Amino acid sequence: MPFVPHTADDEQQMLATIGVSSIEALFDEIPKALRSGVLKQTPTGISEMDLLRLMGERAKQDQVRLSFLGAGAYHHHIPSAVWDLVGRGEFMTAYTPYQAEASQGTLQLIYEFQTMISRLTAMEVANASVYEGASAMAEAILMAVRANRKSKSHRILCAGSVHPNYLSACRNIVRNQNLHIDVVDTGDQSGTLDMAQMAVYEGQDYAALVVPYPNFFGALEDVDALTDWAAAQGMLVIAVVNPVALALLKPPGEWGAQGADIVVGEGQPLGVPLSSGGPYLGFMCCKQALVRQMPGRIIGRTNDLDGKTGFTLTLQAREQHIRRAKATSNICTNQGLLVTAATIHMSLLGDQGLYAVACDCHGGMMNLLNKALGIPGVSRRFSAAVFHEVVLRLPKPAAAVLATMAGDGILGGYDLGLVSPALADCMLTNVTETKNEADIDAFVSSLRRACEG
Amino acid sequence: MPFVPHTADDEQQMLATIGVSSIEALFDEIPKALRSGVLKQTPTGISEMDLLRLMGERAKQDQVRLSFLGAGAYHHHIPSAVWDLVGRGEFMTAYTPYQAEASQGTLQLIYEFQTMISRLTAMEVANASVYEGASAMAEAILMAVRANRKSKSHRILCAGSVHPNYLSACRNIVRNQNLHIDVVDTGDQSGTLDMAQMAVYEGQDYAALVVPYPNFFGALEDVDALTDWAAAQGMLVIAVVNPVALALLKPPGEWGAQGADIVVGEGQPLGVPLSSGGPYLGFMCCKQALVRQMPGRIIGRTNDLDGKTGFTLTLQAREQHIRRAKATSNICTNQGLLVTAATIHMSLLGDQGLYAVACDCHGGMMNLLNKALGIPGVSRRFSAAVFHEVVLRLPKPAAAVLATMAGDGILGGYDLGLVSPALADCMLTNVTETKNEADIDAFVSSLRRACEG
Amino acid sequence: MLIYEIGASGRSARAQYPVTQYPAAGEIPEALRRKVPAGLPEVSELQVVRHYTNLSQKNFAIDTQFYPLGSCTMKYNPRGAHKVAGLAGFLNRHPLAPEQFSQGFLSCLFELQEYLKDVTGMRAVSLTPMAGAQGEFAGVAMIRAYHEKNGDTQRTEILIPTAAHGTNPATAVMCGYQVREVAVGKDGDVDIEALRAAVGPQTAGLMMTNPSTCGVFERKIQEIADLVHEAGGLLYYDGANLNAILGKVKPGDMGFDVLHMNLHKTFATPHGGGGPGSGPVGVGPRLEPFVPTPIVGKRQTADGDVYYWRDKTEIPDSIGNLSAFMGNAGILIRAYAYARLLGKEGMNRVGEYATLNANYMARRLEQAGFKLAYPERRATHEFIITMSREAKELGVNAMDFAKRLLDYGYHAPTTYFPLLIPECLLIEPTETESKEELDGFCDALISILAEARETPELLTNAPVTLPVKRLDDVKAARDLDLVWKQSSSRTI
Amino acid sequence: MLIYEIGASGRSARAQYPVTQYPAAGEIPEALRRKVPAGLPEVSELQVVRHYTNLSQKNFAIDTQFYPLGSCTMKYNPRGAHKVAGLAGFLNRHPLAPEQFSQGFLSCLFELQEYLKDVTGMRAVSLTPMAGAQGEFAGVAMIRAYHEKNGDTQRTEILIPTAAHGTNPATAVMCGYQVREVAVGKDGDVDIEALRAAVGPQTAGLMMTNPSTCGVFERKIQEIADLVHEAGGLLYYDGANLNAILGKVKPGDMGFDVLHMNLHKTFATPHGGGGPGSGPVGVGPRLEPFVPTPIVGKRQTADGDVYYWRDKTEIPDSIGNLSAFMGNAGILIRAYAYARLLGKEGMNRVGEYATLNANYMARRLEQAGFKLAYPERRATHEFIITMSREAKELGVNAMDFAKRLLDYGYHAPTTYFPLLIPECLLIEPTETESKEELDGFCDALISILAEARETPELLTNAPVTLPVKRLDDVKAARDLDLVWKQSSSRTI
Ligand SMILES: Cc1ncc(COP(=O)(O)O)c(C=O)c1O
Ligand SMILES: Cc1ncc(COP(=O)(O)O)c(C=O)c1O
Repeated sequence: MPFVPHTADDEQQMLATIGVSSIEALFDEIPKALRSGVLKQTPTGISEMDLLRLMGERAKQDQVRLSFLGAGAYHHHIPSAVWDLVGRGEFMTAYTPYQAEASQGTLQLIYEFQTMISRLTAMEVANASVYEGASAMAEAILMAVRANRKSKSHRILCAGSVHPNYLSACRNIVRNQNLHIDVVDTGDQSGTLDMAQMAVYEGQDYAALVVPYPNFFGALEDVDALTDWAAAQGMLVIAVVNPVALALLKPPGEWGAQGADIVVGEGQPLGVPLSSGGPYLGFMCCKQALVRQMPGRIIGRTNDLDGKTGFTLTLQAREQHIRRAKATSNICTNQGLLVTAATIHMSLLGDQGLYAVACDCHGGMMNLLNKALGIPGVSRRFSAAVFHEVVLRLPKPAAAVLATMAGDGILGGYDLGLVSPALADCMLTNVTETKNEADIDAFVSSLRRACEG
Repeated sequence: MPFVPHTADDEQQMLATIGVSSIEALFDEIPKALRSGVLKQTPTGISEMDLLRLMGERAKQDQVRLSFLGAGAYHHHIPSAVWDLVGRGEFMTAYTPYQAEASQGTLQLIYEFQTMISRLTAMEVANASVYEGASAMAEAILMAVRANRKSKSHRILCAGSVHPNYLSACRNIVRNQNLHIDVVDTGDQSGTLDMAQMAVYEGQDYAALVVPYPNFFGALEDVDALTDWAAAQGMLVIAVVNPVALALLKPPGEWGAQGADIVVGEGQPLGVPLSSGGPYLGFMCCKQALVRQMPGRIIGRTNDLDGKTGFTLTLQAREQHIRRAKATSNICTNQGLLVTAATIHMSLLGDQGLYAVACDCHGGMMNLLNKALGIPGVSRRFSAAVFHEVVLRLPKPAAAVLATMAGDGILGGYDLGLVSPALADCMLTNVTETKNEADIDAFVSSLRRACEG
Repeated sequence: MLIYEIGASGRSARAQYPVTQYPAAGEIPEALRRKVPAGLPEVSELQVVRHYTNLSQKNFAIDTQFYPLGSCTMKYNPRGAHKVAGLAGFLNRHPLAPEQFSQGFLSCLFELQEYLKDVTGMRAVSLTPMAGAQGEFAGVAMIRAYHEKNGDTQRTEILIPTAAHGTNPATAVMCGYQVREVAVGKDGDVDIEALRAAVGPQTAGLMMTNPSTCGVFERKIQEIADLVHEAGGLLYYDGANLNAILGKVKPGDMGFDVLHMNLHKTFATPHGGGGPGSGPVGVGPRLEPFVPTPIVGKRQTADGDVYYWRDKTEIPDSIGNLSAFMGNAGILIRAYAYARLLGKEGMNRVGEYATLNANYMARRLEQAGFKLAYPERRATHEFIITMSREAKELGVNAMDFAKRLLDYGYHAPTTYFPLLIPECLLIEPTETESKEELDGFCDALISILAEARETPELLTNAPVTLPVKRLDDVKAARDLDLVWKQSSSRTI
Repeated sequence: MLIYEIGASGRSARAQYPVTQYPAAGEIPEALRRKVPAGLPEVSELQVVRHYTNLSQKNFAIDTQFYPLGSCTMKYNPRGAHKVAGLAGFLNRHPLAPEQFSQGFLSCLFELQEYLKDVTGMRAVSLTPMAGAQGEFAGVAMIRAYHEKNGDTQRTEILIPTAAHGTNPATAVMCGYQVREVAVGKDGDVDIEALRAAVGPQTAGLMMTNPSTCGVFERKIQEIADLVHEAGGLLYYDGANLNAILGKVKPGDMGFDVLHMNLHKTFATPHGGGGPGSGPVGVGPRLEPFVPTPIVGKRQTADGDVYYWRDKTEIPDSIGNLSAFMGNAGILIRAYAYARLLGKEGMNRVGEYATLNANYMARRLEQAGFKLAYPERRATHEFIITMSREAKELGVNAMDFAKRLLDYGYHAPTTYFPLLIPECLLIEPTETESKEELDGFCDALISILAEARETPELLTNAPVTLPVKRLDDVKAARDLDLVWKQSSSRTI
């Protein structure tokens, strides 16, 4: 019996102690009419050996030679030590650290994570993660509405250059609480927000402005101006950032005069494999003054009875298990193990490492861009500076180009036609430090053939 | 500096403490003439990311679709838990458990291993491993010569059906101590020793008889008769066994009237991947009376100062670090981590599991054999019963057949022409529980084409 | 010591990052560049490995200890399932990879959807929610979408029994509902009269779980379902506790319209020190049009079955996506692997042996003088004991018992939940623990009860064998210390 | 508790073995079948995982503690090297796989041979020996084969300095030689006069290591080499301690004819609780014809380089194979990976920082009142302190210091080796430890020295913080208990 350790003897003794004659008898409170028979769609069990074989074959089907797909999920080198450590039973099979004394490993690690991610974003405090980037943005919006005491508005202003999946997820999540998200169009030339355009929104009552960085098109918004503008309007600023980019880019805490108020993002680039989209981790930082409005677990450092340093869950009165209907969010299980990975990953890379990675991403992207621009009909769609992702305009529909490249085993990027018909001849292409010169050349020659053919 | 944690500050402070101005100065006792310049054949260092990529490409070159190669190394299912646990830093990066109090994990585990392997072989005691199967046999021979106090002979009698690599390794190892190994021919019909033939060796002075089980041809010797015969001749019996087979086969401790005296073998089938031939583990068991002649580490159970149970290295006076020139062997580093794997593997399989595996190996081999015998020109070379490996006689040279099968991505077996020209039309083919009906059919159809083509 | 405290300025794990091949500047405008390094730890690779290996040893975990944590289902997480999720083809698959490079992954998900339908008796399953609470959100959002679609806008309330998990009311509020609590009777069942009084035209739905967090099976479930349905409300099933009934009863058969499952509980994916989870939702016919996207469909083609993503274009009334991609794929792979390892026979056994274990412990503890919260009831996969007598008479409370258990090498049960039972311990052994382990735990509790009578300070001072003693939670909340403050001084 | 003691008859980890598809009997004759089950543990998968996870935590290891174990080179074992050795293509490669399925593996080995030649200054390298001791065996066997080939059969002795590792004399005997010990002088160098007296026509060779296990560099190495060579003997270099001189001196340049290296030390492959190791041998021109097989060769072909095994057919005078296959392949892959990660610059740094660390600690300890065995000498990668004064005056010996260090969370240095220094601790920090770690260790030793003066029972009772206190070795050897005796009663 896989994973059931009971011997026939055990079972008999246990039934005797309970005073019933069969396990079946233990279900006698369930109305007979409800009892179900055996499962019908579920196959018979297999051994681990057969499972490994089966899954090995399936996994092999999905292998790709070379991928330049980014669009919110990025392939980075992950030091081998990261998952060797994350996979230790003591991290992987522990529960939420409610029993603090028996969970100091996880608790200290999260405290370290909170420190690292706060520093990376230049914010004062951080939580212990939410699900992933898009829902983190939704939580930030809900939080901003609670937190902005000046404006009691239920409206949010959001850059149209945010990831479209983030925008729809946020709408789906906040809609039920009667929150509305208005979108500022992206400049068709620049690929970023136009400060001039923002004037339209002046004097309107918004709880917050959402600024992606880099934005969905890989481009860098004018974050200082936007932050100062929003502050002048009494809006909070929510930054949605790529944490790897922050090694190279000005962190949200330093935007404009006062910095962003809430910073969220997808932590996947920090040591988490692509893995079809999850599990990833959403991170969330804010100014100290807003901490009680932040959802999710938070770890604090404190002392034990002997005065020794220790770590524990704190500010639990924000959470659903204490505050129930009045909680800041319903989130309970979060992304603890991915936080473990991100923390170890950041430790291994350190300042120098993450900076080198960010430089290589950016440099590699520029290299690819320059080479791609040599192909007749290929141009750069937007003018704004980008980090490690760029929109290429193609001489054909992107869908056709990508299909041809896929024939070479290369995923060339993301078909922007899926986002907007106006961008049907554009693809969003990403380069990280994992791509060397040969890879970039392979991309370029495959793209050339696809554009010509 | 990969793996060197020194900052410039650290280095300066340390040099100041030592009272030298540079690291170079620390080498001032080395004669100048001997100092070497930079390395010439060694390339510049690379990052882990580049290493993973490089090695990923190399490893991919060596992937095979389906292999029926055995001949001393066998592909079995290894539960995922085995190497997840073995890879824990506390096992993998510990040193030899000389400091017993700080090594109870490893020490208890080896005690458990000694228990398991003794039970599997039905012997009284076991050591903590030697390098691998062939050198284990050499150690057994040296041990037998020391241990056989009746015969002071330096001669050993060995079944010719032993693995040829084992025989040559043993000769290479024992030759320098003036030991000689005489070989009894394998019966050309049976593929095993012929009791009638043994009469030739009666009355000759041999320290021990070596009996492989199953033998190199996969076949089962008449171990009871051989053991009794050897005992009558005053020879010790050294069994060289496959531990997985012992779940199904009579264990050496029960051979004949008195059982084998020394049992060795290759532990690889117990949870160790093929890995190009190593690291594996040689195991070694013997009768209690011979324990002081056994080489290698041995763990004993004892008490601590408080009377609590604990484990420690014992009988160290046999070993080189104490006895130096008078030690039972020069072995020092052994195969500790593989012992860890084998112990966990045996725990997970248990009696029922190892028995099921052995049955499936044997049954799968019989299945393959029956199907292969349907191919014109293919026959069974030897008549003796086999365990999970069989010698097929082919209508062509085995080398040619195997080359054709390799074209299908199938390693069909081992070319016995490499061992003896008389067997050039024979191959040794192995089946384990990892091969299902479809695999066996793929083998048979590839073999059929190869034989016909 | 924090990882920061073992670092030194300029130290790094040099093998882990590229020798930058490109000039740093690139095209990033000066004004947008970072000026001061972030201040990540500066440590060697060995220091990292050693630090986190040692930290990990300060945790209790399923792999090291028995963990009878009620409402959490801490059972064995098969290493084989972990291994298959780590296969390169799965690990490196991009969430937006085209169909042709996704058939392996999608086929697993499609089959998992089928199994979950089978197990729950529901019509459709969406795997996308990332934990139980997000599953709840999806479920209640579907209830809302259903009523809105029907123009039924006066339904503003969700009914929730008092025993419910905190995520239930929190979710209802996130979906824009008011929460009305419904009392639970002395026998652990919902108070039908109270429900009758609460239900009405304003009722959007009822969220409940069965077995409830009281560790008993709600016997009047059909009556409850009829009551709510007759009033035009829908029934939400909190399936975090599916372990109790796997193979025994299907929520769909009990009349539930929608449920979520915690795969990180019932389907044995590891809890990871707080996550990740996976909270698929299953729906009956009423809510099928509203399932969150994406879900996996199967298309027959000339070349055989092709699996593909179904999104809003196919399911126009869907409540839509709740995350950037498709959810916690890696956890779903683990759950799929677990389902294959167990198969239908194995799943039937889960409920059986989880229930056997719980009833055995309940009886042993009762015989030893512990007070069961519902002594007249069968335990399900978990049960409650209450320490209110000990709290009153001996001055030791449930938390003291819990902390003292840590000293005995057992993780504590869930304490003070459900809220309606004073001084309670909610104990859930799961089916993967052996009788020896259960007996060891019962023996420990029995011995602690003796200590409580003779030397109560052993309890009130506990734990004493762990890396820290009891922590000052008040100080933690008052003198908030959430990040390490020492600053870095280098420049880029 | 032993794994056996948590088992129960009939229990098993059912997911781990096949449902037998075949009838058990097959063609195995009745007389050759096993009658009674072996008596392996009967446990669940969770029990196994929990048992061995907990057991592992009872170990000290590089990943958890500083391990300044002299003559053992316990340095960081890069996880990346471990990972590449675990790639499926390497892990599943059969040792007898044909060349066409072996180019990836063989190319790594070929390059590793080249690097090791470069590092040692030798002419050829064979990777096959499976640990240092087997490397020694191969080396001395080659010396013997060389003399035999020359008909030089009167050479019956191997000279070995008294400081040598125990494997050296044991190896000489396994190769049929008598051992003659050579004294080591007060300064740690070999006593040249003693050597002169010992060397002669009966001398087959001299085995030594430089730096020696006294932690000093043998300054008169050229003189020694000349002396032995002039007498017709060969020089064997025990390269277990290569860490001290990587990138600084090559044994080939010092005049050695043959050496072995411990890749599990210098090349950072993990020690695994006692093994596996890998002990490649390098040879100069005299011994090249005798190298143990197989070694990897490279053949130029029209399609590029092809790597292949060179065996006795190509190297007829080889001492032959020493194992069934080719040695500890997986360890060689790790060593290759390590070499690639470090590269030539990194290798140069190994000797430098290993030496810096040792000299720093030696000086700190000396300043704190510890007695160095060779205070006038530079330390190499390791150094010796002697506690003979403390043993005499305070009644605490080197072992007491060692055990007390365990309580401080540091692994003990090597004790009582080399044998010629009384009450010694041989301390080897390696280059991968940080100054903080070294300082912590020195502080601990200094504080223990204070304890030794004030409360010596803290030392003599140590350790007190580990799973067991000092163990009764005498009882272990007297009441031999090597296997668990309780028997199984089931039948197959
Ligand atoms: C009964 C019940 N409902 C809901 C949840 C919430 O699930 P999650 O933590 O995955 O969000 C839990 C988890 O603790 C639970 O026990
Ligand atoms: C100096 C010296 N020589 C030889 C050896 C033997 O090496 P191995 O243990 O790998 O057989 C050692 C290992 O401890 C050593 O330190």
